[in-house]
Amino acid sequence: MTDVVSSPAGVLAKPARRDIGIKRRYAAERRFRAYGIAALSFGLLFLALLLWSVVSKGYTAFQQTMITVPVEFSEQIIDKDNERATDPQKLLTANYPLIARNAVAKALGVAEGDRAGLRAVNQMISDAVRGQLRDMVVANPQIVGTTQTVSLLAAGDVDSAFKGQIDLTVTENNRKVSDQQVGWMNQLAEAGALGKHFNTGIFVNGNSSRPEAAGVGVALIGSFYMMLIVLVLALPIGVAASIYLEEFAPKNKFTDLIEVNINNLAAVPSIVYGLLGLAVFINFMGLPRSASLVGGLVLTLMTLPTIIIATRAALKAVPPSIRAAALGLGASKMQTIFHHVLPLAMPGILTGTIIGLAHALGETAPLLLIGMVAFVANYPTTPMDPSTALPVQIYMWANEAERAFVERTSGAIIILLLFLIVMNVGAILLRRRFERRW
Amino acid sequence: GVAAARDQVQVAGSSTVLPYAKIVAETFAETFPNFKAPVVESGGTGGGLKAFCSGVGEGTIDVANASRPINKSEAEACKAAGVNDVQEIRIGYDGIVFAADSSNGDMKIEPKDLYKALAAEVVVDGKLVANPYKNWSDINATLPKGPIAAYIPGSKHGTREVFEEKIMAEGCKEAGATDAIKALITDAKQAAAKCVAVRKDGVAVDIDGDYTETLARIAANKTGLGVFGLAFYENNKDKLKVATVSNVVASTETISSGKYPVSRPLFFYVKKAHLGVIPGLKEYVEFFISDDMVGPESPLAEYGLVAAPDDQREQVRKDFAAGKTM
Amino acid sequence: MNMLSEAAVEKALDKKMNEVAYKMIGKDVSVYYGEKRALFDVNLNVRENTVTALIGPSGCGKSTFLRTLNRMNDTIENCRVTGKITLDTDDIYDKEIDVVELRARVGMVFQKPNPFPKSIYENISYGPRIHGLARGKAEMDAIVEASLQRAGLWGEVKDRLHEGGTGLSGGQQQRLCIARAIAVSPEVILMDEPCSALDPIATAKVEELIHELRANYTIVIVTHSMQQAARVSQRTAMFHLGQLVEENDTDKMFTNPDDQRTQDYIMGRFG
Amino acid sequence: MNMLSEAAVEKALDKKMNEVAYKMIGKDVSVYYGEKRALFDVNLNVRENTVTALIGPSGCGKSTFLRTLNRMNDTIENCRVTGKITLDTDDIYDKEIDVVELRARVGMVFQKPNPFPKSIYENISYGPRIHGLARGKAEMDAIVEASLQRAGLWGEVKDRLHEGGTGLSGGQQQRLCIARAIAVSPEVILMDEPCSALDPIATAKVEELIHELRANYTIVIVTHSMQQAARVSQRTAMFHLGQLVEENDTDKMFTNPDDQRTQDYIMGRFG
Amino acid sequence: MSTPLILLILAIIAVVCYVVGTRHALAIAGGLSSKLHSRPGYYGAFVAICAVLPAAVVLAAWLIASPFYINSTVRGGFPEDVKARSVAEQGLAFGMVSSLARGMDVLTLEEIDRVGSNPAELRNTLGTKGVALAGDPEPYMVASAGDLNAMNKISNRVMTAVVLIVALIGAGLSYNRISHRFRARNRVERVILGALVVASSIAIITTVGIVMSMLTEAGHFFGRVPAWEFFFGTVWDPRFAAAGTTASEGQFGLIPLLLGTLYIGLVAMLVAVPVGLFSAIYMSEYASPRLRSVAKPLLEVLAGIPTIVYGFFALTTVGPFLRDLSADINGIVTGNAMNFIQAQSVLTAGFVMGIMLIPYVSSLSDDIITAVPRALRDGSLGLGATKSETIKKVVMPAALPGVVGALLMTASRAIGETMIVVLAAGVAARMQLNPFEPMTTVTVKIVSQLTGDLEFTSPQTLVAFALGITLFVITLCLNIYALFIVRKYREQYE
Ligand SMILES: Nc1ncnc2c1ncn2[C@@H]1O[C@H](COP(=O)(O)OP(=O)(O)OP(=O)(O)O)[C@@H](O)[C@H]1O
Ligand SMILES: Nc1ncnc2c1ncn2[C@@H]1O[C@H](COP(=O)(O)OP(=O)(O)OP(=O)(O)O)[C@@H](O)[C@H]1O
Ligand SMILES: [Mg+2]
Ligand SMILES: [Mg+2]
Repeated sequence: MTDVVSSPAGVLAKPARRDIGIKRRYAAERRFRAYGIAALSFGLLFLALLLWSVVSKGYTAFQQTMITVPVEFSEQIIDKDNERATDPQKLLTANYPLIARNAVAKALGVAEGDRAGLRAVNQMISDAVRGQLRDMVVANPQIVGTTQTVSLLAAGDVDSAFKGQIDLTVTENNRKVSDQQVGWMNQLAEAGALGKHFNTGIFVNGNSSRPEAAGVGVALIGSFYMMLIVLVLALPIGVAASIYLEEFAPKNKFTDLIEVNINNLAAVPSIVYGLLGLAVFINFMGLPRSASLVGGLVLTLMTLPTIIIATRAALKAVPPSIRAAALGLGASKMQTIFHHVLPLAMPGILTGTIIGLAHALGETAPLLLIGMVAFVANYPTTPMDPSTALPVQIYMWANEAERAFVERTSGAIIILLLFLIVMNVGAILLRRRFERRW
Repeated sequence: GVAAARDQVQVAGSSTVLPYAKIVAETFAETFPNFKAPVVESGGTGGGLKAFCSGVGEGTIDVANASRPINKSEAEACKAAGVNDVQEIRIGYDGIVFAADSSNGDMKIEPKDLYKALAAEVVVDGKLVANPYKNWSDINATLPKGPIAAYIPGSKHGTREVFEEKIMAEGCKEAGATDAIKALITDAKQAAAKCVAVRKDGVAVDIDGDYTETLARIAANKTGLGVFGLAFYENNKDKLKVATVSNVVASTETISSGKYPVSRPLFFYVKKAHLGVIPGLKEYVEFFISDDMVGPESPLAEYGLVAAPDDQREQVRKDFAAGKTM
Repeated sequence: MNMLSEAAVEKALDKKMNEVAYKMIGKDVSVYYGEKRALFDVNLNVRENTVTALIGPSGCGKSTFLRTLNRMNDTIENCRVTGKITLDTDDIYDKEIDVVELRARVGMVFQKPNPFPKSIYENISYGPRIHGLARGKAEMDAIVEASLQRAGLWGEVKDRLHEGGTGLSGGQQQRLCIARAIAVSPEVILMDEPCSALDPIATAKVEELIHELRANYTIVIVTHSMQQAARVSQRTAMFHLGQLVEENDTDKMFTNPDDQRTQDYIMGRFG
Repeated sequence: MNMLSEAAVEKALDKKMNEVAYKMIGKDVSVYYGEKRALFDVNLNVRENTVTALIGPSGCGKSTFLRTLNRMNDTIENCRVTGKITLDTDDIYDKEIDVVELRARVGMVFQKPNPFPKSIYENISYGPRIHGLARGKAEMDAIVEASLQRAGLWGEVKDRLHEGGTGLSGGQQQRLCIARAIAVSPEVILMDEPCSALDPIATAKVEELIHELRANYTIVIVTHSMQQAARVSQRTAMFHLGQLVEENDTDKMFTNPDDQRTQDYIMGRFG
Repeated sequence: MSTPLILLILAIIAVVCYVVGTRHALAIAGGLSSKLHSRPGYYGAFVAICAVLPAAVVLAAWLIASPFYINSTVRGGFPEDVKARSVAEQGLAFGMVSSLARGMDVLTLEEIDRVGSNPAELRNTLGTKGVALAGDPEPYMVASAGDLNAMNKISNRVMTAVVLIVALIGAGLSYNRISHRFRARNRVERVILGALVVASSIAIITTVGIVMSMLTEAGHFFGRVPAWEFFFGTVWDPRFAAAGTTASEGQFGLIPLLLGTLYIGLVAMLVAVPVGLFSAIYMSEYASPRLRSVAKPLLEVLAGIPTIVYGFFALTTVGPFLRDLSADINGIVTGNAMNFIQAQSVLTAGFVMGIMLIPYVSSLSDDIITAVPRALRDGSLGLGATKSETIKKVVMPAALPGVVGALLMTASRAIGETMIVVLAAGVAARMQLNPFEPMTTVTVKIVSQLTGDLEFTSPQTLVAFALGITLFVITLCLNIYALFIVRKYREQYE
C-alpha cells in the first residue's frame, strides 16, 4: 500500500484550490444548451413556416362563394309533358342548369333573349347545380312548379375573383372572368345575394373537376380505411417481429441478415412497394384495383420496417434487470416480455407507430401503380371499393390548372394535417402515459 | 380469389388526358344517374397501357388514356396477354404553347430561336461547340430580357418528343445547322441526335412534374420560358404571356386548322371485350366522343382541348359504332 | 440470537437431514462466459431445509454458481454450463425440464434491487398472479400483506401500496424484492447478498425470516458478511477463483476449517 | 488493524480539529420529494479531516441527506431543499455557487454500483479528463493506476484496463466506482454504502483507504454496518424517520449514546 | 360453404374451445388453479389452438392446392388440338374457361340450357351479367367450364367437411390431454413463438417479393442494354422511345444518379442529424416535461406533412431565397450580382429534405436517450461533470446503438424520397460536385421512368426496375457495412 501512495508522487495529494476550467466548461455547457435550443427552434420554426405557408394560402378554401336567389322549379323545363309519375328518369335527366341560370339571370335583370348575356350568366354558376337541384327535386318532387330560395354554388372563377385571387387589373382577355361578370358579381354581393359561406363541400364531396364542388370526402374515407389497415396490421406484425428478433432469435449470421434486411427495406423507394402490391395483391391475389384494401396492405409493408426498427431500439433499451426480476419469479420468457418489457418499450413503439403512420398517411408514390392516384367521385362503402387518399387528392389538385384549386390544395393539406393530428393524439397521449424514467 | 362484379368503368393512363377524362367522367355520372362515375387513374401513358394490356376481365382496366398512339411492341404485348380487340379513339389535339411570366413584353419566337437557345451544341464557324448563348437578347430581342432559362418537359413526357420534333429538329433545319452537322458527322442517326440534344448546363430545365411546377418555376424566375399545354395556359392567362410561334398565335382555331405547328393528338383505347360487360362502358365511350363533350363548343374545348375537325369526329363515332378494332 | 435454541434446532434438523436426500446436487459444474471460465468443476450439494451460505472474495463465482441453480444464466448470452445439477431427482439441465416451473420452485433475490417500475402492490402480486396462487382479490391482498410483513416492509409501505416501487429507498427496494420472491412460496430460495443494502434492523428481520423459512424451505445465500454467514447458515461453502475450496458445517468452517485458504480468508478479517 | 496506532492518529487529528472550522455545516436542512417530506430540519456539521458516519434504519433519509451535500438531489425532478448548507464558507445552495465545481470538490460514490458502459480505464480517466487534471497520457495513466490501487482493484484489472467496466462482478464494479471518485481528488468524499456489495477483504481495503484519505480529505459515509461505522468513523450521526436523532463522537455513540433511540437501534443488533 | 363462412365457424369453435378448456382444467384441479401446471386460461387457449390451427392450415393448403389440381385436370381434358398449341395460348384458353365457369354460376339453369350451345349468345348473356369474356367461347370450353364448376363444387364440399372434422378432432384430442401436469403454457407459448417467427418472416417475404417483382423486368432490361453500360455509364440520357419516331438509343449511365442520391442524402443528413440530435438531447435532458410533451409531437408533424408540400416549399420559397441570397453575396463580394446558387440545387433539396427528416432523428433518439438509466447520469454528475459533459461522454455513448439505428432509418428515408428532389433539385441527371447545381437521384428516375408516357416495353421504362434492384443492393451493402461498424464500436461498451 505504502508504495502506492508514494509512487505516482503527489498526483492524489490534495491540491490547493484547483483550476478545473470552470469558466470554459460552463461556456461549453451554455453553448451545448444553446445548440439544443437552436436545433429545437430551427425545427419548430420551419414547422411554423410550413404551416404558415399552407394555412395562409389555404384557409380561404373553407369558404365558398354562393349565390342565393329564388329559383323557380319550372314544370315547363323539368317535366314538360308531366311524365314523372310514370318515368322516374324524367326527374333525373331534366335540364336543371337552365333553371339555375334563369333564376340568376332574373336576379340580374338579364333579358331572356340576350344570348351572350345568358351565356355569361351561365358561366357564373357552377355546373354542380345540376346535382344540387336534382337532389332537391328527387327528395321532394312536390317542389316542381314552386319557387324556392336556393343557395347556388358560384363557379370556381367567380369564387376566385370574389376572394381576390384573380388579378382583375390585367386585360379582360387574359382572365377567366369578364368585366361584365365582375360587375354582376359585385351587384349581387351588394344586394346580399352573393356571399361567402362555410364550405362544407370540401369535407364531404368527392373529387370533382370543378373546384367549387370538389371535396376530399372520398379521400378522407380512403385514408381512414388505409390507416386503419396499416394500424391493425403493421403495429402487431411489427411488434411481433421485433420481439422475435430482439428477444428470441439466436444471435447469428442469419438474424444479422434479417436485421440488415429490415433496415434495408426502410430504404426501398416507396414506389417499389407499389410494384410489389401490383404484382402480389392485384395480379396474383386478384384484389380489385384502386381499392383502399390494397393501398392499406402496400402501406403496411412500407411502414413495417419503421415500426420494427423503432420497436427493436425500444426493446433494447429496457434494462436487463427487469427481465431478470421477472424470470427469477418464475415468469416464462413470454410472460416477462408481455408483462414487463413491452410496457416499458411502449413509448418507443408508439413513436415508431406515429412516425410510420405519418409517413404512410402522406405517401403518394406507392399508390400510383395500384390505381389509387385516381379521380374517384363516388364514396367507397367498403375497403374493396375504389377510393383515393388525402395525399393523392393533394397531389392531383396541385396539378390542376384552375386557379381555385390552388387554395383548395392548401385547404386539403390543412385537412390532412388535422387528420394526422387526430390520428396521433391517441398515440401521443398513450405514449405519455407509458413514459417513465427509472 | 375472384373479385365481385365491378360496377364502374376503370380508366388509366396519360396525365395529359386526365383532366378531360375527369370532366367526361363527372358529367357522365350526372347525365346517367344510374351509372357510377368512372374511376380515372393518372400515371402516364406507359403505365396506363401496361395495366390495360395485362389481360381481360374485371380485374383489369377498361380504358387506357394515351397522349400518343399505342406502340407496335406494346400492341404485341397486349395480344400476348389476350387483349385482342382494342378500339382506338382519337379525342382531339393538345396544343403546346410557349409562355413566360406576364411581366414580359410580347414575344415572337421561331423554332430556330429556341434551337439556338437550347441546343447542347451549335455550329459556330463550321464547328460543333458547346452552346455559347447566355442571354435571350443574344438570340431574339422580343424574348425576355435576361439570361436564358427554359422549362421544358422532361424526357418522361410525350410532350418532350413533340417539342424535339417540332421545335428542335425544325429549328435545327431552319438555322441551317442540319446540313452543317451532317457535314461533320457521317452517322445519320447521330447527326439527327445532335440536332435535338438539349443543353445540360442548367439553362434548359427538365420538368418531370406537371405544368403547375413549370408555372411555379416561371414565377420564381421571370426570364424563364416555359412549355405548357394550351388548356393549362388558358386557365392561367393572367399570369402568363404566351409567345407566337412562327407568327401564329396558339388557339383552338389555329391548332385545329393546323396553322399552329406544335400540337399532338390525344387518344384513348377501349377493350372491346369489356363493352356491354362492364356497366356503363359503352355509354361512357359514346358520351365521350359525342359532340356534347369533344365538339368545338363543348366543356372539353372550353377547358382547352383542341377539337378535331368535324369529319374526323364523325369518323371516330362511326368506327366505334362499327366496332372497328386495331 | 439465542445460541442454545439454535443449537437445538440444528440438531433436530441434522437428524432429519440424515434421513432425507439432498435438495439440490451439483456435480462437476463448470460455467463459461464465452471463452472465459468462471467456475471449475464445482461439486456442491445443497441440503434440504438448510441454509447454505456461499462465501468468498468478490468475483470468485458465487453469484455465478447461484444462478446455475435456477438456470438464470440461461439469460446470459454466451454463458455455458457443463456438469449436472439436480433438484430433488430432476436434472434441471435436462431437456424435459420446464425452466419456468424450475424458477417457480427455485426463487431468486438479486444483488442489485430490481423492482418493476410498477406499484408496490403489483410488484408483489405479479408472481402469485402468473402462478395462479390467489383465487380472488381478498386472497391476493392477504398474500401481498403477508409477504410484505415477512420482509419487514409492511409498516413502511402499507399506506402507499399503489405508489411506484422504484420510489422506495435502496433498502426498501431490496426488501420489496425479497417480499416479491417470498410471495410465490418457492421450495428453494436463492439470495444473492440480499442484505447488502439493508440496515441492521432490516437485516435482522430478514435473517429472522430466513430462520423461519428454513423450516419449510431450502435456502442458498451469498453473503460477504462472515458474521451473517455464521448467524444464518448451517452449511457454508467457500469459493475462490472459481473453485469450491471447501464446503462444511458452518460451525466447523468458522472455527476449524479444513482448507488453508478458508482459514486465511476468514482470519484475514476476523476479529 | 492496529488499535494502538489508530488511537494515536485519532488524538492527533482531534487536536487539529479543535483548531479548524467545520468543513460543511448543515442548518435546518429539510428535503421534500414533491409533497412528501423526507428530512426534518436537520442540523449537522461535518468536521474537516474526519470521517462522519451516517447510520439509521433503511428509509430514514441517510442517502437523502448525503445527496444534499453535493446537490445531487438537483437531478431528482420534484425534490426541494430548504435550510442552508455551507462548504467552507460558501453557501452551496446559493445562486452564485457552481454545482459542477461543488461536485468536483464534493465527490460521491453511490449505493448501487454504476460504472459507465465504457472501458475500465475510461471509467477512471473520465473525471480527471473533464476536469483537466492530467496533462498527458502518462499522467493520466498514473492517476488511473493510483486510483485503482487505492481502491484495491489494480491487481484484478490491470490486464484488462481496456475491457468494459460493466463486465466486472458486483463488488469489482463498486470498487471501480470508488476508484473513479477518488481519481478527481475531491475535498469531501460522500460514500453511500460503498461497501455493501464488497466482500470482507475488499471492504478492509476500502476501509484502509478511508483511513488514509482522512488525513487530507473530509469523508461522509452512509453505512448499515455498525461495525463499519465504529471502525472507520470518528463522528457518527444517527437518523430516524427523517430526523437527526443524535450526532456524537463515534466512541461515545457506540458506548454511551445520549438518545434512547440510538441506544435501541444499536443495541437491537449488537452482539 | 364459402371461405369466410368457414372462417367464422372456426372462430366460433375457437371461442367455445377456449371456454370449455378453461372450465375443464379448473374442474380437474378442483377449482384450485395453483395445482395446475399452467393457468387455466392456457389450457383453454391450448384447446382452441389445437382445434383451429390445423384446420386453418388444412384450409389454406386446400385453397392453394386444389386450384392447381383442378386446373391441370381441366386442362388435361382439353381437346388434343388445343393442347398442341403454345403454352401462352393454352393459358388464354383456360382463362376463358374460368371466366365462363364463373359466368355459368351466375346464370340460371334454363339460361344455360338456352345459350349453352351458342357461344356468341352465351357471351352476350354473360356480358349483361357483368362477366367479361375476351372472345367467343369455343364449344369445348363450355364443357370444360361445366367440369370446372362441378369439380370446384365437390372440392368445396370435401374441404368444408375435412376442415371441420380436423377442427373437431383437434379439439377432442387436446381436450383429453388436459391434466395437472400437462404443460399447456409451454405449448401455447410455442404457438405464440411460431406466430412471432411468422411475423418476422414477413420482412423476408417482402424482400423476396420486391426482388422477384423487379428481377425479371430488370433481366429484360439487361437483355437490351449491356450491364457495363448501365453500371459504369457516366451519362444518363434515356431519350424517349414513344411511338417509334426518333429511334435514337438512349444512354443509361447509373453513376450520375448514384452520385446525386448520395450527395443529396448527405446534405439532408447534414441538416437532419445535428438538428435532430440536438433537439432530442434538449428535449430529453434539458427541457421541462411540459415543453417536451408539446415539442415532440409538434416536430413529429414534420414527418407527416406530405412531401409535395415540402417540394413546393423548396420550389417557391427556399430555392429562390438561396438563389437571390447568393446573387446578393456575389454582388457584395465581387460586384457581379450573378447568383452562384441555382434555384434548384442539391443544397435546396438536401436542406428541405433535412427538415422533413428532423423528427426521424429527434423522436427516436429522444426515446432512446430517455431510456439510458439514471444511475449512469448520476455517476457522471457526481464526479462533477457538467450536464453537457455527461451527455456527450456518458449518455450518448450508452445510447449509441439505438441512435445509429435511428440514423440508418433516417438515411434510408432520405434515399427513398422523390417529390422533394423533383421539385427542389430537378430531374436533370448531371455528374458534378457543386452543391449549388441541380442533380437528381435514383429514386426520382425510378418513379419518372415508370409513370411517364414512355413505351412500357422499352428499355426506357424497364430501366426503372434495374435502378430499383441496383439501389436495393447498394443500400443493402451500406446497411451491412453500418451493422459491421456498429458492432465493432459497440463491443467497447459491453
Ligand atoms: N455476464 C458476464 N460476462 C462475462 N463475465 C462475467 C459475467 N458475469 C460475471 N463474469 C465474471 O465471472 C467471474 C465470477 O463472477 P460472479 O459475478 O459470479 O462473482 P461473485 O463471486 O458473485 O462476485 P461479487 O461478490 O462481487 O458479486 C468474475 O470474474 C466476473 O468478472
Ligand atoms: N426519488 C424519490 N422520490 C420520492 N421519495 C423518495 C425518493 N427517494 C427517496 N424517497 C423517500 O425518502 C425517504 C428517505 O429515503 P433515503 O433514500 O434517503 O433512505 P435511506 O436512509 O438512504 O435508506 P436506505 O438505507 O434503504 O438506502 C424514504 O422514505 C424514501 O421512500
Ligand atoms: Mg455476486
Ligand atoms: Mg440509501
